[in-house]
Amino acid sequence: MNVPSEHLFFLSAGLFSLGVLGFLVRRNVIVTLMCVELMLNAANLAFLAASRMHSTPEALDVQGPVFSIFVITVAAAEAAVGLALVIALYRLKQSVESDSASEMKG
Amino acid sequence: MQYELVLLTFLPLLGALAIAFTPKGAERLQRLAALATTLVVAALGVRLFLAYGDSGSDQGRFLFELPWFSLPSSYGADTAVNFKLGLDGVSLLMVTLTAVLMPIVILSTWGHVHKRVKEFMVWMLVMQTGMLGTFLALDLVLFYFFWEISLIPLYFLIGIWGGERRLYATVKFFLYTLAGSLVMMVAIIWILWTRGTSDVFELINILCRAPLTEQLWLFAAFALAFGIKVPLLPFHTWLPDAHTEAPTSGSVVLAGVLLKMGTYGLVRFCIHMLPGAAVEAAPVMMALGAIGILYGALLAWAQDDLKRLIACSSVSHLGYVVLGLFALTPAGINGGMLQMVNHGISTGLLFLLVGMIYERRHSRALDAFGGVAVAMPLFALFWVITTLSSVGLPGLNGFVGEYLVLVGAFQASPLWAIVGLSGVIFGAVYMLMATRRMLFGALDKPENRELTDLNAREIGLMLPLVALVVWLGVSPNTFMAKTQPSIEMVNLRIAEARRAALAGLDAAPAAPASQREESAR
Amino acid sequence: MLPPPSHAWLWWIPLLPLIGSALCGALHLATLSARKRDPQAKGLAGLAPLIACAAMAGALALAVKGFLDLRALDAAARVLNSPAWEWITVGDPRQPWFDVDLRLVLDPLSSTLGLVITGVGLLIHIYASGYMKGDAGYAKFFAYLNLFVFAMLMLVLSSSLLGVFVGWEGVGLCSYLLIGFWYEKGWPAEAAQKAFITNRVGDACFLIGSFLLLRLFGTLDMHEIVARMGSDFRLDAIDENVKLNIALAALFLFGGCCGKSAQMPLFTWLPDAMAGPTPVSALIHAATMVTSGIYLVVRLNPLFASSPAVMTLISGVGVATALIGGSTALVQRDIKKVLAYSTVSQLGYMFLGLGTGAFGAAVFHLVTHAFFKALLFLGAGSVIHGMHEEQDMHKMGGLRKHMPQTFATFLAGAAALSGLPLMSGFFSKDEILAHTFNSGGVYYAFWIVGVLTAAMTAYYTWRMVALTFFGPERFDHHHVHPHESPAVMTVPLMVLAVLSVLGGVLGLPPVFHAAHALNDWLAPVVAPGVAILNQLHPHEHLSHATEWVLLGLGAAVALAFAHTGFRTYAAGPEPDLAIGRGAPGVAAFLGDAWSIDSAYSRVVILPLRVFAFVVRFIVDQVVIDGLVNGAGSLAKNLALRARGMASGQLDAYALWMGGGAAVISLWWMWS
Amino acid sequence: MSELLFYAMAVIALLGGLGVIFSKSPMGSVLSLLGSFFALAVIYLLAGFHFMAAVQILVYAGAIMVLFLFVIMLLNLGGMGTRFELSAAPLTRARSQIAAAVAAGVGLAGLIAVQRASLPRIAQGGAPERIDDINQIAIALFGRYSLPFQAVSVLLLTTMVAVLVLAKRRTRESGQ
Repeated sequence: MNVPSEHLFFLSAGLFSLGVLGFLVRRNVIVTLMCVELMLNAANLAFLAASRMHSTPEALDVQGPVFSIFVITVAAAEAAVGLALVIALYRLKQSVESDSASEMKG
Repeated sequence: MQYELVLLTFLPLLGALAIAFTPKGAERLQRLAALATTLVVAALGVRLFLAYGDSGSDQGRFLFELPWFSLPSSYGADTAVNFKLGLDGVSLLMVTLTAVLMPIVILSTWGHVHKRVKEFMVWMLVMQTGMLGTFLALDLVLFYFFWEISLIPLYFLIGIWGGERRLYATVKFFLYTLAGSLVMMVAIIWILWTRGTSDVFELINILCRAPLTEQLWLFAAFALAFGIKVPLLPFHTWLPDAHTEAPTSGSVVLAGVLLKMGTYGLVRFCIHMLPGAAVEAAPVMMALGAIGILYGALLAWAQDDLKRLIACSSVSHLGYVVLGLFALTPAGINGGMLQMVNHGISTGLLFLLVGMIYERRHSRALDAFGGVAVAMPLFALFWVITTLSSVGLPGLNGFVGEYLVLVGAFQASPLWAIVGLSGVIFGAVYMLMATRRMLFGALDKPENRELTDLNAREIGLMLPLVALVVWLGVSPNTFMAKTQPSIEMVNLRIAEARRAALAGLDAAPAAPASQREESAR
Repeated sequence: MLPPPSHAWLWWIPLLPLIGSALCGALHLATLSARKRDPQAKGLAGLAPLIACAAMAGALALAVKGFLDLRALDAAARVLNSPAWEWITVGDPRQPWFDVDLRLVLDPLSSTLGLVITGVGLLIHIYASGYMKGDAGYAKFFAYLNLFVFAMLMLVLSSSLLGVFVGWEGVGLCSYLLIGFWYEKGWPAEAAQKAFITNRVGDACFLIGSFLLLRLFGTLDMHEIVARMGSDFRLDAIDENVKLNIALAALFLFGGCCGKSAQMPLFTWLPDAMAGPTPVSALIHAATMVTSGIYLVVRLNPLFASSPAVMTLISGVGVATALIGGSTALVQRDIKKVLAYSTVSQLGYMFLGLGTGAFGAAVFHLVTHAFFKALLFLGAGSVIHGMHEEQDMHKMGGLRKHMPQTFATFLAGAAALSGLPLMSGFFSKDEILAHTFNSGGVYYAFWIVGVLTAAMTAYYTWRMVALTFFGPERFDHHHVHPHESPAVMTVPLMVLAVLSVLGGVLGLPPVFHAAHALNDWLAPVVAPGVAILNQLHPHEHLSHATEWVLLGLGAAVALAFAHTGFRTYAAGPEPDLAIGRGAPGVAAFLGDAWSIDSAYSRVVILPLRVFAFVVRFIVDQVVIDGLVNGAGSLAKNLALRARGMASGQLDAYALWMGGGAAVISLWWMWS
Repeated sequence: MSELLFYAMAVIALLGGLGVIFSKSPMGSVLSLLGSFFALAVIYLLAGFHFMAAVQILVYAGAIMVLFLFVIMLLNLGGMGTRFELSAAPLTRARSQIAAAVAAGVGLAGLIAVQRASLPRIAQGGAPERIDDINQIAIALFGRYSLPFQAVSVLLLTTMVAVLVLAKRRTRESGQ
């Protein structure tokens, strides 16, 4: 498919801003985590789009996928810890509202 | 002996360490150890004072130099900072006063320091090292190092053993002085960065050729730090609080020596090192000094707390010193230098006396007294002698300093001399007012009736100071002769700077090689 | 400058009283604990008067020796110098920037005053040993008296202006200590403080004067200054600026003299100084300290002579002070207050004489005044001593029977003071009035006021005599038993009485064709000033006829007013009460020295005190301290507001992070 | 034809994103996110990243989303009918408007960046069909990027430990 790379990047930017929007607006911690996943995916897309852009049939650019693998791993780790926190939070506060836990005031 | 200066400076520190290891309860041992250390330091100080200047002893013993570390500089090679201690005319009087005053201060703590004696003595001795170091350091970085060292102990002395509002007073004092010294640090860094040397005497030869604007900026920075310490007029509000809340011995050291670090700095760094700027800024500084005299006197007159009154009188007396120094005439500078010592002694005595009456009467309000002279004739005698010395009665030490300052100031600018002269009148007003309300009048209040007179210890610790008061008043030449050669150097610098200013030259002509101050004469 | 032969013994004149003072002081401190237990215990302190009188006698002997040595020298070279002592040297000793060498110089003027100080001083010391007998601070008193004489001698003998200033402030200090001697009574301490501070104002002017002289002549040595202004000094040769500086220096030095010699602006401290013991009033506030102003003007006569404006000012101030002093003395009830205001008035006369250029006449009046005023004060002291501390003349009367010797000597003093013919006062006062008359111009007005004041002087003197020694005995008899004072007090009175009566012989007017001993004696000292005065306006001598007329007028005025004064009050103080009822306003106005003192406290002291409190509370606490603490609290408030950001809301943090990221990325885009 | 597929999948991905934000219940969000992931997988395939598409499906959709499902189920708040914890209208509150502005700002930044980055035109011959060659990826992963590889493995290890510590029910002090 010879879709120009800009479109891929536009898509990535769009997904990323959606992720940011969701992250800022939603008060449910799980959804926030999901938005983070979304943002990370947008980053992955950008990596691969760049890799696609720089690859030529003889010199395949492999850095894109490698980095996106790392991103995926980090995302997994992040999701795991995030959810563990959510569980601990739920057990403590019986709610997953981010507002409920505001004792750490300055 | 090469290491005399190092011994003088760090002996108190050793004493402090020794006391730190004594068991907590052994108060008597701690007091005696502190007294012993300070007495040894005093003896060393006096020996140095006597040996200084007379051609007999070899003059090498007044300079000690050791490479320390180096800092980056834009000046080719790195700036070599060396551990340089030196005694010269400018710092001689103050070093001796610090050394001699400390045993008296320690002796006075018998009366009023009863809790946590160990820490008190440790802090006192650390402070003495800081003070001696500040006067002896002939290297900018080392000077700054000791300048800060001497600040911290007093913070604790006032903070722990002070009066009711001690925390407010000590924090205010510490932050105020620190703010000033930070500005000075910037100036020091600039000098190190651009001039590549931190040795004071080399800088004296280099900086006098610096362009006037640069000199003025450096002067402003140094003058701010020292102005706060002196205290110069607008920056004085920390002094009455610090003095009122400090314990007696703290007050004596604060008034006796710490304030003089400011004026010493003014002479060494603002006048001797930056003569161009000094000549330029002299009218402003003289104005601040003269108005400070009047302002301090009026302030003192309106006080009703005895100790606060004496603190305000310090503002007035140090106004004299600044007025004298920035008259930039030989008489003025000599007068200023002498007045630094005189103020140290007379105000030190005043604080000791206030401490003694506070130990007995536990009150500093002037109205609480009346007719004390009837109950305590000896106290009255010492008080009147000290009042006369601080008011500047001819024949006692205050007068010689004051007269020289006023003569010097009159040569420079008659207006500020006459404003300063009003200090002579108001000085008498508030001191005599305090004396009358405290000593004279009927012994009507019952508490005053059974006030016990001074005991042998108290008289003993004041006698050397009273002897100094009379000796300085009757024959000041013995002291002025010793500081003479160094002050002559300062006069030459100023004369040069004046010629440069008149000739409209930006930088003063290259310092004539003949009198490069290689040695610390 | 001629190489002065040095006489080391001159130093002993001031040092003897100093040593005496130190010894008495030591005695007082030694017996301090003894007296703590039993106030009346005499012990060693009893020795004090002996030591003090011995020191005074020694000083007197040396002064007489000096006087005789001077007489031996021929008139022009009558100077004895002592070896100099470097006190302060700034700069290397070879060519100092500024140096002060204290040197004592005995010349006719200083030897005359030296004799007066030590002579009258010795008599007063003897008198005081009796007067202060029962006092607790017996030795302390003599220590202060001797210290005072030391300071006075330093003032009179030293050649450098700074040496004079040491004496100047020293006498100020001793008058402070002695006025406030009975400090437990409270008000003497206030009087002492007032005296010291008023003197200090004068001393500040003195200092400014000395700075001006230092700038003009480069030296503080009076003899050098006088020498430089002496021989070849052409007044019109010097330029305007120097003349202005000389006038300013003279003015400020005169300001110093006003402070010390209680002249018009700064005289309010003298009447209050009566709070001190009477011998103090006699020695300090009559004979010696108050004359230091005159000494200074006579010593620097060329300086003052070369500025006519200042001379006229001196006369004006002198005559004004004389008038105020005289008029106030008329209505005083306290015997010492009468004498105090009389002193102020007589000092005014001396300055009047100085203003006219009659330096010799002023010194002559100074000497005679020292005799009779000391006599009157000591007489009054003996009366008070006899009347057990009663000083109000309305409660005395008819004491001549109880105190014959005091009465007789008091009469002699009163006669001299009121200027009855042939008395010492008559000659000295009239000489001044003659010179004033002779100077013409505005001095005529001064002459008229002078004569008026002479009349008042005669009136209040004899009013005092009448109220004290004549008329009904107005004290209640069982408490007060007036008795004659012991010999140790009456003998000095007699000596002074003789001096007061015969004092006139020192300066007989030219009409009597006898040499005016004092003028000739002081001629070399005063020559430079007179020479300059002649340059200004050569004045001719009075013709014999006018002299006789003036002498007659003076005698007539004195006799007439003395008689009326005595006659009205011989029967008792009723006329005082009548005036009090009739014109209460005038009586009050006069009684309080034209209410100058209360004016001072209202116009000068009160505003300054208010200003001081304004400085303390407004300027210092609110403005400067406010700024300092303000900076502190500003930092604190900022920190508090910043803390609000950490609200614990997760999404708030997220928002800030997001916002930051957005801003940075956008900024990165655009940069 | 494949371009058309690409744009369709792009739209689906964006809709999925929107679904995550505005769905009433977390379950809705999870499902829309899954949809978005599948769309992205297809895009990867079209772009020539076969391996990455597989990984995307396996790891992301398969593992992480399943984890989310577990948690939602575990805390039984995923039901369609659960309380509508999302406030009435997410975009009414002032804060949300700022958030929207921020998101828009970030997005805009991205677009402008791409716009100005003057990307090399892929006009000539288009991208190669297959880009992520497994061998090359492996060589890179264990050669040049061995350090990050190890680092990531450590990260995973710590994550497991953290999760165990956090999520384990504290029997002893669970009472307070």
